[in-house]
Amino acid sequence: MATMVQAIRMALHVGEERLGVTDILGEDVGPPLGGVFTATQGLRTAWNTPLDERGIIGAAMGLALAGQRPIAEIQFCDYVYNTIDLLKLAGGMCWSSNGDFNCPMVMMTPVGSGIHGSLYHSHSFDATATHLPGWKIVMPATPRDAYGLMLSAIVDPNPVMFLAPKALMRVKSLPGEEIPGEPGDDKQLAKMIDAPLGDRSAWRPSWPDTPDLFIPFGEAKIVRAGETVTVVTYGRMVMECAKAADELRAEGITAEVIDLRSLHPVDWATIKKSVQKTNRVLYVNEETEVTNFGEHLIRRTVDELFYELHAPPRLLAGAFVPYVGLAPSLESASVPQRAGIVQAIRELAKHRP
Amino acid sequence: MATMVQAIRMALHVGEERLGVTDILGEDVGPPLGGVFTATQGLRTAWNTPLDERGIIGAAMGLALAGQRPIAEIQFCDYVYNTIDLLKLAGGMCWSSNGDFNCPMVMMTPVGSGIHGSLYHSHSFDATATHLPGWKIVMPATPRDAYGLMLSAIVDPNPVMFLAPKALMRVKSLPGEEIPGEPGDDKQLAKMIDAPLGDRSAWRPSWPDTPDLFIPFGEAKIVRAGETVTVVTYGRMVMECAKAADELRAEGITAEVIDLRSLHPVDWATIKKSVQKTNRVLYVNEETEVTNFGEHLIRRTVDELFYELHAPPRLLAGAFVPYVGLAPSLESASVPQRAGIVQAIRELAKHRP
Amino acid sequence: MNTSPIHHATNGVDAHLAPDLLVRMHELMLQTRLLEERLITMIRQGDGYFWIGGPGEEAFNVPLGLLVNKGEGLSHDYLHLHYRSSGTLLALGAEPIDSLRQMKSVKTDPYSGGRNFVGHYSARKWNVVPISSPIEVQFSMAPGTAIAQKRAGGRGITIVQGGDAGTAEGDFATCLIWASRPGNELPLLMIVTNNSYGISTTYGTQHGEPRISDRGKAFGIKTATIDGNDPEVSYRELQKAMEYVRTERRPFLLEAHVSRLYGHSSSSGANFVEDEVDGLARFEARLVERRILSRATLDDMRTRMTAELLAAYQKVREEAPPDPSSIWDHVFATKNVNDGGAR
Amino acid sequence: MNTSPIHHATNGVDAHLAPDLLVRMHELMLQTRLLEERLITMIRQGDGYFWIGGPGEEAFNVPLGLLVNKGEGLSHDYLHLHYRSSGTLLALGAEPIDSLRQMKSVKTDPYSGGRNFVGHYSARKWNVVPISSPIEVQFSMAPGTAIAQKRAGGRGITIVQGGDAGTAEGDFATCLIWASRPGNELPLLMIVTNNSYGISTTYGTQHGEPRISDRGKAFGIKTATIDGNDPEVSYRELQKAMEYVRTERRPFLLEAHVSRLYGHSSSSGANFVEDEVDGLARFEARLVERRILSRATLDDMRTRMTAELLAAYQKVREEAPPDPSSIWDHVFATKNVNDGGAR
Ligand SMILES: Cc1ncc(C[n+]2csc(CCOP(=O)(O)OP(=O)(O)O)c2C)c(N)n1
Ligand SMILES: Cc1ncc(C[n+]2csc(CCOP(=O)(O)OP(=O)(O)O)c2C)c(N)n1
Ligand SMILES: [Mg+2]
Ligand SMILES: [Mg+2]
Repeated sequence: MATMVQAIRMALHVGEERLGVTDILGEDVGPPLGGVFTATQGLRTAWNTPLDERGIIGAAMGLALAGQRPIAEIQFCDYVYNTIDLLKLAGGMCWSSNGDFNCPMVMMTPVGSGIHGSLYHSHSFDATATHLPGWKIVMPATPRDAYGLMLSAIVDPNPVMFLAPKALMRVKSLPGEEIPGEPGDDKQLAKMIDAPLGDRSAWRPSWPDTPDLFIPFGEAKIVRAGETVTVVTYGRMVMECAKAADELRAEGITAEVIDLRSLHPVDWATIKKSVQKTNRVLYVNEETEVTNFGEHLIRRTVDELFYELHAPPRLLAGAFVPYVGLAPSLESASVPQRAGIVQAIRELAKHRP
Repeated sequence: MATMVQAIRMALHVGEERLGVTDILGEDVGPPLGGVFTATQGLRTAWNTPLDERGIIGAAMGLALAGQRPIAEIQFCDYVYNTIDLLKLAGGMCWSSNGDFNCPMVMMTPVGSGIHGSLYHSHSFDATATHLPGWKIVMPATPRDAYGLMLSAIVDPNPVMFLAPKALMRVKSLPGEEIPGEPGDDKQLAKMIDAPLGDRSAWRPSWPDTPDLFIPFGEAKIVRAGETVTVVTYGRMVMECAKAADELRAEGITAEVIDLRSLHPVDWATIKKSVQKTNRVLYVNEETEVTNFGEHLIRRTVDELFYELHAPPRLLAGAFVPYVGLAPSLESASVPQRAGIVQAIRELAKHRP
Repeated sequence: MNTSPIHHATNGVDAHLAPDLLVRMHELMLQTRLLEERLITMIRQGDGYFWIGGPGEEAFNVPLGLLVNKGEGLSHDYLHLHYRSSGTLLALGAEPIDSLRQMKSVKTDPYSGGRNFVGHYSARKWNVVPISSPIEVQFSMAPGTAIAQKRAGGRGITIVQGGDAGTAEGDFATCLIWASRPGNELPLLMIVTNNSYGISTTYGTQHGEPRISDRGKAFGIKTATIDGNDPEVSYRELQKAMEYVRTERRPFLLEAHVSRLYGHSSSSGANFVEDEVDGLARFEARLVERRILSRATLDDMRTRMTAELLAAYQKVREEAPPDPSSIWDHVFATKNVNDGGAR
Repeated sequence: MNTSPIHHATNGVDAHLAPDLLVRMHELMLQTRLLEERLITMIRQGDGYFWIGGPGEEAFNVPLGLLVNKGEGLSHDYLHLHYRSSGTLLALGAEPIDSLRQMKSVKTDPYSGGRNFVGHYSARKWNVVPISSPIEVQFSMAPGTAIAQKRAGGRGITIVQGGDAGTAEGDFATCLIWASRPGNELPLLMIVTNNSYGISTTYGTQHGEPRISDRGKAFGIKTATIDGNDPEVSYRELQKAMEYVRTERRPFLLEAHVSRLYGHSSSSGANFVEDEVDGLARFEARLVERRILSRATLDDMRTRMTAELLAAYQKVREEAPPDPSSIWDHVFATKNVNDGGAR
């Protein structure tokens, strides 16, 4: 089964072979390294840039305006914050020119905590990102979704942010969630598409024949069906919420866990339907909790579903402190943990209006 | 009566004379111009920088670390978005060094729409700003508050953002809201502290003797007392909400309008008390509405006051489009207007659970 | 480089440009000036909210526009301009009335649909990418179009232009770095129109570099600093620089000294500044002296163009503002329009 | 400048540094190397999550630390460093055990309380401002401390240091611009330790400038490019550059070629790289040849320091992690600590 990082790599390969991708650019994305997470190994159009995030985003915008199909990587989302003005320009290009130009580029970047990343490899970006009009924003939680969302990102005529939960990069597909065409045997896949250690100058990947699989934006996925509480999440927290739901089943609490997969556009219909059934909703994400996208979803919830709620809608998110600290005691105190999610679902389930 | 821009100027003067301000730096803040809004005319420590926002914020951080008291101006908040990484560093300086250093600087910048500013002189910054831990954030709606909040910002040992609603720069104090010590006669004040047109090289301001007036952070102000609906707002929208409340009085609807004045820390106690009385709350601001600070306040509202609400809490904010357009027809369709506020309050007031 | 035939052909200091080219340049310079003056009148009369533009830069921007290989797609030149580029746009063939439309924020404004300030052009048919207000960001984007052109081969180049104060932004350095990557040098003409001011702040108080163009040298980028108030110098030097970039597929950094004849913008009053060189007046005197145009002809031209602009203004005044609901248009594109050009 | 007595005194190519200084430099270089090797061992044994550091830069960073006018406040030097600065810190007097503490993320880590990666120092008592991971931001902050020092007068200077790849960020250009404002030139020593790599990307593939130091020239900034693998060269050139900055109160840009002896970080394996110059080994051979130290003494030193580091490690292994609730500490300061130094 492919890992998420392999899935991204295969999608990028399909992108450059069949969907017109012209440039995969970023720091260390080209040979010899092929990306700090190996996401861009063996790709024909991947090239290394100077260490300059503004240059990377700017060049991608220019490429997009010139009819190319660039994919710009920011090595860690922690380093994207000097480019917000450019991201705003990209998101506003079509609007500001009244449709004269559009800006079809993909910005991909690893996000979130969970790899002992300390202050500058643990940031989430979804709060800042969702506040940028004109961008579509996706965040896969499985290899297959990563594959299919990346293909959709590539062909979209708009700027698309592909936020990859870094803690899930090495997580494998579950049975039934394979990428069509991937070899059944992990070792075989690794042999085909993972660059060898040491000298790679003569190495060439041999790509499995994976077909197009466009996962549309704005279609959430129900990861666990349930009746008691709705849990809406994305990225790394999907697995945590699913496991929390599994734990609670023994107590007779069934949580319906929704993986949004895309934040803009968001699949409000699926959330709404679920909340209308459960009457209780918990939003979970890793971002610091003040002015957080989960708070936007709470607003929509009270706007449209106020009288159907049997408990106040809740957000479980990152502590509002400047960074995630390195010591595990600090990281687990900053970022939602399984036990906290279980507890929050249980409280919602037990809540009596 | 002083205008807001005069009030800021007087506060900066007090800052440099009595409170240790060493540097007021930014584009065009020094002679001859003294700021694009005249906020820094005649100030001893104001100096012009290169056209480089990253340099301005960076230099201010360095000055703060070196024991100075800098006030950095970003000419328009629309141009602050290439410095978010530096703002994050400033906000995290004390935390990351575990208290070894702090970063006492003021970042002041004009925000909001209302001056026909088109795409790049109409931005709000409060959503992005309130998502930055470690910063205190204030936004005055009157000259007196601008004066008192600026003084508090100057003496705070933390980075403080002073967001000045640009549409209010020329609005004057209301009677009873004077800055202590300001001359009663507008013309006299202008003669004393406004630079003359034309050659100013020989001009020196003559400062009125205004005493210290520290308006503490985290203390909201009730601008209109009322019983029917709570309206929580800040900046330019305070006046709009107050006038909306006045309009509605004839219909027997009394809106309690709260001017937050500071967003971090926020005066939750005052909001809570009011909502517990009115059971209905409207949040109003100019920022684009997705992942908006008002949504954070709605989250707190449903967290703590869910069962005291007689109507869903509402947010009225800017349309989620990339920019505010120049044509008045576009601007008024993008930013909350008086009529919309009146309507929203009325709906909340009439809402029957 | 210096021995290439092209350089010889244009290098001779005495070689005057052909009279019809001079006449054409003058006509466009005058049209640009009168357009800007009409816009200033409009703002004074309340027919707009803000003016910014290029009076004082015509002697450089008009030659630039004339020399551009205009069109859509990679084989034509891409232009990343800023808010003083009216001369370039008129030389490309833009209609003056469309600038009045943008000033008046009417629905028919072809550059932004009434959304943006005047002078903020976007013209895909000529590869003019949307001009935006934030200073210097165009220097971070320009390498992108140039990379595409380097790959495509041919003679299409990327031209990026900004002011002197803006070179303090990191984006200017980004452009130098990205334009000169070994083996990936870009066909990119970087232009700084140096008017010695950023709003109220003089160049000399903030910049220790006597010539901005010298910043290219450490990178092995060819450079020149020229008198941009002289259209003949501008034309020849631009031609040389462009030819180098087109054929060598390497970057060039050109600094042109220009005037700022009506101050920074309407915010600073938009009054005529007496002590700056007026490149148009100087050029007209020269044309009269060389008997290429007569004073009478010049007067006629001015009268005719002024009348045309007045008529255009009267037309625009009747045009409708954009619909409020149009704020929702073009938040997202429904198809990719950028690759529609003939490549 | 070249005629100042200080420059003469240190300019002679044959003037060896005093033997006790050489011994002191060597001791600190060796200590730095052994510390980094201990940290690498720790990460291999699971006593930490990430290693990054300065093995290969000792020959430059130790002299730098020794030459700093250390202390708190404006009359001392401010240091804006990056994550390869262990040699500088040990030369300032930092305790090796404290680096082990930061590696182990224990509560007693004096630099960040178990929050940050190893090598991310903060030491107010020596004006070492917090080192952060984002590349090059220190170059935007450094002008701030230098402005304060320019105003204060005296001999205190600001020193900012970063890698070669990082000079592509706009912050590097910001520093050049801000350091050279006419009449406001800053007492700022800009250092680029050029190891020819940014992670996996070689300098030559991304940078058209043969010497990074040349970027200072357009700004009238004095520059030098030196062999940073030679501690004697480093010491002398740093001394010259610093003396210039201290007395002239103007900037200097110094590029030092250094090695990256264990690769980029633990992410790239942290294995010893055979084909880079080892400045420590070369220096030891020279000291033996000049009979300043014997092989036996060197072996003894190494054995002793290794034992000390092992003991320190065993101590740190027993120390407690930070309390979970400590995440709430120092989000806000309650008083200004920065102006507490004697000024
Ligand atoms: C990033 C940014 N900062 C500040 C401004 C405000 N501003 C508009 S024009 C200008 C001066 C620009 O000077 P220069 O680059 O020399 O161009 P000029 O206007 O002189 O042609 C400034 C500071 C802006 N538009 N963008
Ligand atoms: C702004 C930013 N972008 C990317 C990174 C990831 N990163 C860490 S070190 C590094 C390479 C730095 O190279 P250089 O500046 O030459 O310093 P060196 O590590 O070689 O000493 C990169 C890209 C980062 N830390 N910060
Ligand atoms: Mg200028
Ligand atoms: Mg390096």
